[in-house]
Amino acid sequence: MEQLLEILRSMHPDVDFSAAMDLIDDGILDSLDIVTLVTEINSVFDVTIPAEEIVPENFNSADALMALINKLDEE
Amino acid sequence: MRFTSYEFLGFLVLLFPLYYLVPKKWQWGVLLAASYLFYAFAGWDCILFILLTTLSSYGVACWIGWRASAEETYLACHREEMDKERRKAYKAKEKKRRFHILLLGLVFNFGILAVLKYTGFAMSGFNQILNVIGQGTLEIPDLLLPMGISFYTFQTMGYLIDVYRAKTKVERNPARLALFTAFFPQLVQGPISRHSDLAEQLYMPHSFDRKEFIFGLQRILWGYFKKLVIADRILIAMKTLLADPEEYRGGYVVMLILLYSVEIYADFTGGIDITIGIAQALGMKLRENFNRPFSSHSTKEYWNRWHITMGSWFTDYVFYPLSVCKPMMKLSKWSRAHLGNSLGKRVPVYLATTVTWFLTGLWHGAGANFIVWGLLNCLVILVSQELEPLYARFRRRFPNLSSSNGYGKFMAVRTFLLMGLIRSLDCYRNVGTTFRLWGSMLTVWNWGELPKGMLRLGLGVADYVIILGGCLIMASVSVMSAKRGLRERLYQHPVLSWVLCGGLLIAVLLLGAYGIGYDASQFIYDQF
Amino acid sequence: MKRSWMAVFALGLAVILSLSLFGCRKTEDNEASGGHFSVQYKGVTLEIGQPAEEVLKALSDPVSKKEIGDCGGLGAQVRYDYSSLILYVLESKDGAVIDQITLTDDLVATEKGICIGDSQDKVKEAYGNVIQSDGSRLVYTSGDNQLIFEIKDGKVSGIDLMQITQ
Amino acid sequence: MNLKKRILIAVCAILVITLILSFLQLLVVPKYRSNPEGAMIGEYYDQAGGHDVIFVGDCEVYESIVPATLWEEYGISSYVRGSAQQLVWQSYYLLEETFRYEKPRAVVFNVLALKYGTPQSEAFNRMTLDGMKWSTSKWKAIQASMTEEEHFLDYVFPLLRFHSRITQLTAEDFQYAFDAPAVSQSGYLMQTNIVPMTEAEEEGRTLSDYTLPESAMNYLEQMRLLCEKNGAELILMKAPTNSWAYWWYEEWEEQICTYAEEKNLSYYNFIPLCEEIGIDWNTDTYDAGVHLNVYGAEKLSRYFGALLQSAHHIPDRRSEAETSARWQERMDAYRKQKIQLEKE
Repeated sequence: MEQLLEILRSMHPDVDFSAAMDLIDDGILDSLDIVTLVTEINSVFDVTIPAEEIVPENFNSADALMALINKLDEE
Repeated sequence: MRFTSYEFLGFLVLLFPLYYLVPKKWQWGVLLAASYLFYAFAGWDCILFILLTTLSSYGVACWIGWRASAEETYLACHREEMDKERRKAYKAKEKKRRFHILLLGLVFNFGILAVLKYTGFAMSGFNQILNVIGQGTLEIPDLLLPMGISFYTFQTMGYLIDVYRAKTKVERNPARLALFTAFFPQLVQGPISRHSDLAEQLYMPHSFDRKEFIFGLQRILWGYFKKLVIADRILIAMKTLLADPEEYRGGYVVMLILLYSVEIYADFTGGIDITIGIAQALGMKLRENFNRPFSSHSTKEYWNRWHITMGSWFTDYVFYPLSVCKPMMKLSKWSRAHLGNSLGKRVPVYLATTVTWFLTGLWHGAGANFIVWGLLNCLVILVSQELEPLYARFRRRFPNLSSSNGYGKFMAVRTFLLMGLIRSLDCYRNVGTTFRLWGSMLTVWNWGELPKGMLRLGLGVADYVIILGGCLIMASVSVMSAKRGLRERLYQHPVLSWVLCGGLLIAVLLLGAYGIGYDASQFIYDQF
Repeated sequence: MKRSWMAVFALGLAVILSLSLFGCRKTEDNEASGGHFSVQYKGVTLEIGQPAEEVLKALSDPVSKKEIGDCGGLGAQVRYDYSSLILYVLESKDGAVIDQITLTDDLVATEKGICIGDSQDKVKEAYGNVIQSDGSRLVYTSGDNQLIFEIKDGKVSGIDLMQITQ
Repeated sequence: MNLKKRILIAVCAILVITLILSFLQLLVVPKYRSNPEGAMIGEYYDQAGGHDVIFVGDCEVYESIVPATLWEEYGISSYVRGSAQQLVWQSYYLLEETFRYEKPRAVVFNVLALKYGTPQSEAFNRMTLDGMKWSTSKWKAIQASMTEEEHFLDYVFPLLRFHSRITQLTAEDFQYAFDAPAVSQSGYLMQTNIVPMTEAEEEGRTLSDYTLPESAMNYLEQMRLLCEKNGAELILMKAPTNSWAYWWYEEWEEQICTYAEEKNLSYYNFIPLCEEIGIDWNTDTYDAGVHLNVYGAEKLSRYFGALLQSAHHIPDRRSEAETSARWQERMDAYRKQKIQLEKE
């Protein structure tokens, strides 16, 4: 989880990701950030997030992201 | 049949009562018939292509749906003897096969679009190469371009991809899918709806709701006001300016940029208001295609507020798949290894953005200027992405200035002008001329003769006053409706709403640029 | 794996090719064989439907000019007599357009070099087999223009270039 | 805010909006003061009835026939329903409408309009048709005259056509919005100035086709049958003009003569009769030979009146009190306008 927060912070240092609950809906993360995030996660956590998983529900908070990563990991 | 023709108004006047009188279960049938009648006005032979697209996507969607259910039943009944590994391999194989079926549908339909819309462009490009090596030229066939082909093709392909991603259920009834593809209000210029949003609404019976119906009519009237009174009036001056770009240089180019920004806003949002208004009068909710675009502070934000459904289509179906597909993953690993982490991280994103914007430009029109328009937008977005840390430091150093209202206004004006500049590529349709004229804005200084010159473009002082008044009305409506729906508030005061609507109706009939004096032009986006 | 990729693309290409061949072309308007008719006079090419302003400026001033307004005062027919041709111009609120050209002597020729006095056969040889020949005239059409040769005992006695009126 | 109140407000609002729109329509519709040719058709209705001869046709008719002279010299009560470039089907439908108001003994039609077989110009259509009162005849006339760019709705609601004039309104538009004085004398448009015809006559230009359009001749035939049905005698005439722009070709003359003989109608071509009528192209034309001015028109009317009385037995009604009282007014108006115009 810590690694994920660290990646997020490197993109937007002034945002408190641990608490934020709607990163997409509030427009904090836009399409460019999402893609950078996905490529980072794929390389760091060695999973491949398919395009259909890139939906607001999965990216709105760090926890949701972590849940997605774990799901992809043990599938 | 254009939105601004008597035939279309007659068509609506007949459709609405019929739609609400016919038994509920036949309502969607009436819509389907109306949509194909509307389409037939554009030409019988175009119907062939929209049918081709509808049937092909119906077939492909059913095939994918059938494969998916076959996979589930197979997995269900062989659950015990298949361990995790074999089940994973089987699922991957099935997904690959479904992907091929999807690819078949995409290639076929995008093939139609490419052949009908871009052969001319491709061949003229090819001819240029031939001329260079002196081999003479190919004869370019003048192919028929069915109305709204770009819009309905994208909408059905979105449906196919959603079916492949199991985001929406497969439509078993071809007639229902035909209605989804050819729903007449959005045929002309979108919005590009998603099957999961629109499908249910289309087939659900709708009982007459007086409030929704009145809101719909009000929005249609508002669309016609923007379109006929403002957009088509400006078009008169623009036609003169564009007829002879060499003569109207310097200050005129600036005027053209300003006029075109207002004209395209009024024309496009007007058309979309008519579309959404018709849908609302029929009891349906279409996605908003604009969200006060001229108040955006950056180009990125602008493209989240202008032609939203197109932007989200390209993001969901081109940008994301492109940036997470296997070759891109390999590329990002390679670039991370060789170019170091910070640069390597950017390569896949920038490549995906550039390709997406190239396709967006190409989608807008078969012309080099559209592609350059797309790439310029991409360049601005990527540059501002790069400058992000610089902006962050600036905001930290001057916190009160950067959060002040004035700075916000400055950024909005800057984005408005920048977008206007790039958008003028649409007008001049030739990249060379456009760049030359951009240059002339700085070199040629003819602001002195501008006041007289502008009156020679076919518009009198009264016309410019009407345009200015129109802009003020549009701005104030946009500000008022930002907080809470304007029509909602007006509904409480029927007298006031009748006065305003009556005023709008009189303004449209009296000041509209329509009829024999003017030839009310097509929507700018109409030639898609 | 390879085979299915190839199948998909082959089918796609076949579809595109068939489409482009079948590609429903717009119905080409059947351009008549004759090119556009025109007359060369004092270095200026005169054509029907051409805006009259520049042409009148380019030609030196005419021998005579007669203008007749129409009843409602909405437009006018103007007749410019030059040394070897007459130019009829139609003026209306959206500008002045050349409506008809009548050649009056053999100093001016059509774009295929036919002048007054040439033989009937020379006309047929230049403009191809006769499309319309009613008695003493040879009439050729191209687009919405018409070229009429009056024939008197085997020789061209008058040449007229005009729009086909319904 | 109950429903009944909302509906009441809605009805009132719609009423007010319609009132405003109809007032705006009256405002923007052209008043045709500077070019009176557009205002003449509408003036017939308040003088309708009691005419023995009705003239229909284009500018040649309303510039060469003076009903006042016909009355003064022969007691013939007549009216000219002419308008600018009136096409033959428009004349037919005008006649159809006129027969509903009165039954004249004779109808005179000027044959020049037979050269047009298809709709010509939107502006002339409006000048002829907007003045007509709404009837099936007007509806059919519009259908027959519309060019491609025109819409039937633009005739039903002239505001849709003339709305762009809102930015060019003049005092005239406000002054004559509700009613306007007549511009013509029983359909005759008086022209007093003199512009002599200078050079020798030139021939008209060569035509691609000298046969009169079939559609036009069909309407002429229908006009003949219509007159027969209504007990009126159709007389054909060709007003005297002497200009290359409105040249009367011999081929056309032959076709009209053969048609007239076939249907035994009387046809008077006044061009060769100019000397006999006494028309002098130096004093009797206001535009160098294209149309007659008032002096020429009076001469022609005097000549034609004699013909109408002798050959077509049009009665002399000067003895009838009621008709002559009506005509007395018209004669005063005619003389007053003539004096006034000659002063200008």
